[in-house]
Amino acid sequence: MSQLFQEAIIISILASTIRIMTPLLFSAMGELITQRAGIWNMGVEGTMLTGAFAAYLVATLTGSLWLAVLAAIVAGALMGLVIAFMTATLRVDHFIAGLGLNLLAGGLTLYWFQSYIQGRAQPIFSGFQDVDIPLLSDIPVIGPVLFSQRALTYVALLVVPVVWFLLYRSRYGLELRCLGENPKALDVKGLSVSARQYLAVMLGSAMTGLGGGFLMLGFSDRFLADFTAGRGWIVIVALIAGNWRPRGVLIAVTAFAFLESLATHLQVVGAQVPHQLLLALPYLASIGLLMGLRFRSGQPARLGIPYARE
Amino acid sequence: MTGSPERAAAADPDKLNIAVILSAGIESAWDGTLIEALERAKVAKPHGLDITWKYTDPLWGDDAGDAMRLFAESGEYDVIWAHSTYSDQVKKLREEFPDILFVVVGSGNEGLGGNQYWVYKRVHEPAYLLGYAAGKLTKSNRLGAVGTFPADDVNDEINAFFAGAKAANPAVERTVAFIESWYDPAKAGEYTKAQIATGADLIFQLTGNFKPCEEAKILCFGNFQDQKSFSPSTVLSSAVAQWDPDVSWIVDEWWAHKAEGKSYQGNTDKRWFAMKDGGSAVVPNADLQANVPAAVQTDLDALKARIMAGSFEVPVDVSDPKAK
Amino acid sequence: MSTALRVEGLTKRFAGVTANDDVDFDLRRGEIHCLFGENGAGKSTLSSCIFGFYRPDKGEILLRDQPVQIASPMDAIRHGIGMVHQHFVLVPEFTVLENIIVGTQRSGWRLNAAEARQKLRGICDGYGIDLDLDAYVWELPVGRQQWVEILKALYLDAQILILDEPTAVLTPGESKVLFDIVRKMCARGMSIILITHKLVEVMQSDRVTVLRKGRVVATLDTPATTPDELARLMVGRDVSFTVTKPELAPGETILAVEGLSARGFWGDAVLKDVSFSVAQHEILGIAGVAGNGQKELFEVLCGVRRPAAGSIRFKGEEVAGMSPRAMMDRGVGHIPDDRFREGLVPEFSVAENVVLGWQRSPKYCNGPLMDREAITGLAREMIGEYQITTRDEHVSAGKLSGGNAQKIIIAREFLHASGLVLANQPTRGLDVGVIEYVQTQLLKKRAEGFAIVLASEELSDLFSLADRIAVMFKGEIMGIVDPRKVTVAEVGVMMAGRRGDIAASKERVSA
Amino acid sequence: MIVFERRMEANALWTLSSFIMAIVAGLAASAVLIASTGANVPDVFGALLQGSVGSPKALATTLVKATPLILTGLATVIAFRAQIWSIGQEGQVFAGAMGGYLGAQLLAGLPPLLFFPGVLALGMAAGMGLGWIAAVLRNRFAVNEIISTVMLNYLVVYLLSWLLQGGPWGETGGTISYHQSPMLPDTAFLPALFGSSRLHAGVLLPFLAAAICALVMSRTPLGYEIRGLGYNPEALRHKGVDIARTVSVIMMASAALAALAGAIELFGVSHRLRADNLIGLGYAGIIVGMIGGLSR
Ligand SMILES: Nc1ncnc2c1ncn2[C@@H]1O[C@H](COP(=O)(O)OP(=O)(O)OP(=O)(O)O)[C@@H](O)[C@H]1O
Ligand SMILES: Nc1ncnc2c1ncn2[C@@H]1O[C@H](COP(=O)(O)OP(=O)(O)OP(=O)(O)O)[C@@H](O)[C@H]1O
Ligand SMILES: [Mg+2]
Ligand SMILES: [Mg+2]
Repeated sequence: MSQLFQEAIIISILASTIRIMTPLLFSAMGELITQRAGIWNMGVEGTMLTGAFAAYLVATLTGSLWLAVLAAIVAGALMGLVIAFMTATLRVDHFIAGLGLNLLAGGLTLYWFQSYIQGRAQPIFSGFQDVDIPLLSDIPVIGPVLFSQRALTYVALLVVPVVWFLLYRSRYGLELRCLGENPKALDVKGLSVSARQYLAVMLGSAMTGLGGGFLMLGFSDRFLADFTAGRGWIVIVALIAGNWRPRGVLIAVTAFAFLESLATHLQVVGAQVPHQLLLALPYLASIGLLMGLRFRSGQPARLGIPYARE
Repeated sequence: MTGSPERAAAADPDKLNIAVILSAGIESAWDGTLIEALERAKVAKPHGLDITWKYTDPLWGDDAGDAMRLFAESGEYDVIWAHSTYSDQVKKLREEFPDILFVVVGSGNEGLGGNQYWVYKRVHEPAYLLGYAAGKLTKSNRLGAVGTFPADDVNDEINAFFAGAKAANPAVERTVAFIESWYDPAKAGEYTKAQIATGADLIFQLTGNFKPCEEAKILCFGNFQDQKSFSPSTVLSSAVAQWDPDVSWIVDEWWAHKAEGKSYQGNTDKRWFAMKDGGSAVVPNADLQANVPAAVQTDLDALKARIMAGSFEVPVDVSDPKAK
Repeated sequence: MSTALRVEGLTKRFAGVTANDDVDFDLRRGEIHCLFGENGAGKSTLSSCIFGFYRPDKGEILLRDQPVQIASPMDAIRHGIGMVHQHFVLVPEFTVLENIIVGTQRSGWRLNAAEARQKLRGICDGYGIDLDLDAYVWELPVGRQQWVEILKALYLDAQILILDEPTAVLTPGESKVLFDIVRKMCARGMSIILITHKLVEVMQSDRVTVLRKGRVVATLDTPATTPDELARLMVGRDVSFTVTKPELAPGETILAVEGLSARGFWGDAVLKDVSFSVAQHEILGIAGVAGNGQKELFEVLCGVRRPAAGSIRFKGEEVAGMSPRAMMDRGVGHIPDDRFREGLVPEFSVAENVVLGWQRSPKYCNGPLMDREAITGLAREMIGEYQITTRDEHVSAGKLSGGNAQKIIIAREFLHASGLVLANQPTRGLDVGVIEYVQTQLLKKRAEGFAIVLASEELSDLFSLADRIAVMFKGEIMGIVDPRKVTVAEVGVMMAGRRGDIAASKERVSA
Repeated sequence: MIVFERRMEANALWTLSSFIMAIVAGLAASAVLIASTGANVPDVFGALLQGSVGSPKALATTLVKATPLILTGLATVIAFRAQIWSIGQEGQVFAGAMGGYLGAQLLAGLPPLLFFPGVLALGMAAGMGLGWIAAVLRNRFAVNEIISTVMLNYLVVYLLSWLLQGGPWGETGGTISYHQSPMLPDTAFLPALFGSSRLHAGVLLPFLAAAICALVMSRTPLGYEIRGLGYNPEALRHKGVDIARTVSVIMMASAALAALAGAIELFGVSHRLRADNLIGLGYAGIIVGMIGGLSR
């Protein structure tokens, strides 16, 4: 156990935290945009999975990782289009739309995957490598943790301020937040609510899909059924725990990733407890943390409520 | 309704049709290696048989039982090879279809006997050899192993790997992790990286993610199938499962029943084929041979020869592997 | 004067209801034109059609005698029509400025508030509107939120402004300011359509159009008509504006409140050392500008909010801190001010709402099941007794007009209460016919021996109904006065924070 | 496609038609799926129909498979009607099977008429325990129920994994695999119906449960409060309903239904405790429940 406090291990714990959190961060920021626009999209898992599959497909077919990134983004946006059509146009209950999408995505990706490999050996690809940022990566501790990561990791960290700026400092962000708080306020100014919801959900889902794609391209070399393994749910949890604020969501995702990284290292250094307990640790600790927190809810007032002129 | 006795009385059969119930999917090592063995059997034509098969998507529990029933009722299949823990489902079917030979595979099954045969796979002997090599090659004296879920036929490998390492180098320390998920390469990667961070410089990778080893530029070992192609620069060697003796055993049993009229006598206890019988093998990566000093290779060859000759028996230890 | 807008033969139907039936209407440039009519007469619908929020089924809209297509609010805004909706369309989480500029910026992707701020400064200064543009809307009292709505319309350069019941949530003082501003607008050439149920306000307009059941009954020059005539046109019968209150000697004390305080969400004191008492046959009026602790007082009295200190004695028993259930069981009836949020479940049927809170009472249950026959029977009885206009008892309460919804609450509370009724703004937003009815009912209960606490922003209501009036300011009681001995102006002064005659209350508490 | 507008009044025809539309939508989606890989759509659907209701045996299979989904669907309806967004059905199914398994050990040897009600009740109790935790987290600590139930789902899955491996319930001896408990004794198999090999008595319970739920929701004061809570909790609070208590009751009742699904799977189908036949029943139930129940 005392091993845990050696420098190499501390660096490893922190670096692992960053690796675990960054794909989640893309997806969480995407879902933040979606939900701030009033659409309670429960289909994060399915969107991430589809993004991951699209990335795998394109990476193995073309060998180009950046094309694969694009594929994940496009796949995510298409999933967003489905969600937007169901929620903004058909006004299906948001939960049904999202959960249905999860089922659909689980089935579709597996089906396509099997049709793609057709019994032959599964093609694999060689994913993103770490990019050392000159000078910065040489700083002790911080260097290897923060400045020796995948290229997309840096992008993910930049996405937080960008989303913050988009939401709070841009013209479009004000309208987007208005969708979540009171879409009628836009409607009475003669602006189309559903067009803006389509845009927001597609943009958000594109980022969510990118999260899945990054998970694939950054940390794997192949697709497997149920590849995202429940991360979509963690994203939704982080959004609620982060109180629908970019910074809050960042903190929630970081805290979760840190706990997960800690649990990983505890198992590896040989803590004498059942490994299931260590695996459960991030979830237990998250509940414990949330029990102690209280704040004015930042949930958008009209989140999850299909909009229609009365 | 099917498998009527008249069929058996006819001339020697020339066709064997097998229904395969998969548990993880063709792309997994566990299922993929079986299909490869069947391909080889098809070419070898034991008893002059024309061997054909059809496999399912991954199925579990009741769904697998339903599929088996459909296969059995169709009357087109002579052998139903259920490639994992399916004896609960076979139990409900085997008396109704006494002519069909049912196969269940691996841990968690019940030895029912009769027309259920229980194929078991142990790859601990190759794992021991890999461990022995690792013990010799390690500089940090620390080795890692990352698995999905612990199980009887997983633990035996991990324990044998470390037993081999210990035999080669008593100073070796071990670190073990289970990720409790079948499908999570990213998570597997984090565990591997964590092991590397604690000083492990050779990894026995049972979860198939070699990326961390590539990044850390260390060597690792593949499991269950030749995994060199996944990472030519890091997979030094793989412990490989070979189902060929199992397939020919089952084909022989079926032949004995079908052509010679013997009754099925399925095993009630695990039966596995040792390395010397072709049940498993070590497949080294020739491109990385330079990493293995000649002296070590000589030792390994000698050890392997003793195992193959039966003069050295690798102990089967299925206890929970823990870091030490 | 030229015509700013004309509506010809406008008909608008909702599933089964003709909300506007062949309506003709014209608005002159620079006038204040009132729409007057019962709840559900079609005033809001007509406004929404003009604003392009609803598409009329038939009819034509002409601007400056040119026919125009108004297919969406966008078109309306382009033609210089602005509307302040009956229910505010604001984002509480936004600042005033954000609420006004959202969706109006046409270029650039960065939010550019400086220009907007300058333009709004100009508007505010011009009309004498005093509003902090950076305050969050949720921080503002309802009265001030109204200004935000008006600024939204002015910011978009409205020439025709529709105000749908803007004064329902304003105090008399605020209403007066609003009228001053509206007159200034007219003077600058704007035209105003004003919807209100308050006759005093109608009388300040230039012309008035009376609607009944979707049809135009009459359009009159306001100076040439009288409130009585308008009321008669609207309801179709004579309405008496002054209810007669018989003199009754107070009986024994029902409710005695002593030193009561309560805290708000942020720990601030919302009630400070409140003391009063009410006896049988007595109506205690609570006067005060909205947001001065009336709501909190009622919440504490009915058990929804915990008091921080003080005593509440109901029929001699200490009940401070008891649950709403306990208060209801003891016979306290409560008519909350937000009827659709606190008083009713809008999706429930009229019948279900009549037993809301009493669903477990053996009277309405048959073993473990609710007794449907008993409940529908009761509901039919109530519909008859309280003249609730509804197709039947299965209609959901949310589909009823505000007045009829209010009647359900009154029926339910009067039925189950024994001894005390707490009524907070029971006539807000109702048409004069319904107001008359509610007042009559309160007086009937008073005669039966109930004690009643009645809060209203309409001082005239309190003066005609209450036996004593307690004036609240910032959570405190400024004084308790006898309406026969003070003037409306004196009470108005107390509402602004000057202490008055507390002697009357002291007397009662000790009694 | 299905458009769910809020319905003020119950409408049997609408409910029925929404069911049909849901099925049609599901089939349409599958058709796209199948067509996307070039298979023959009509053939596949013919086989599907044949396989689901084409014979008594197939019908029995369909019933057995529908059983847990109906129960988790009901669990969803109850909670979601009250606007409680519990997605803990998945973990509660596991808890039900675990509670039932514990019960089978505690109550071994009792006559069937006591044994089966006893073990099913224990399974439901285990689920209720989970529901209660989520309710306390919501009422006392203001933890959003989506968070708590997602987290509890993970915890329960890991707990089962430990119980079966390292913990006390793992199978020991020659067939050791860690992913399952030993087989239950024959006496703990739910009795078969009509001499069928797989149609077990448990398939009757969802229908009973659905009838009880329908009665509770439409006719009892509790059902009235559940619906009211979904529409307007503030009015209920003003009118004397203890919201926290009602939330607890709803979450526990919902959890009990989901847990019953797990217990029935254990005693009726798998006859031993293992995770893979339970996975997904909860999430699928949410969709079943939403499609079936929210089209008021
Ligand atoms: N969205 C709608 N759907 C169906 N019917 C409606 C709708 N809006 C209004 N109605 C119907 O139209 C009629 C007129 O309603 P409207 O809102 O115009 O009344 P109003 O005069 O503004 O009443 P109030 O004084 O209560 O505001 C009502 O009787 C109502 O039945
Ligand atoms: N969705 C709807 N369906 C049917 N009628 C409606 C609907 N929405 C509103 N109405 C009707 O429109 C009328 C006015 O609605 P509105 O919301 O303007 O009234 P309110 O403000 O609640 O009532 P009041 O002004 O009397 O306090 C009511 O008579 C109501 O019955
Ligand atoms: Mg109106
Ligand atoms: Mg109104």
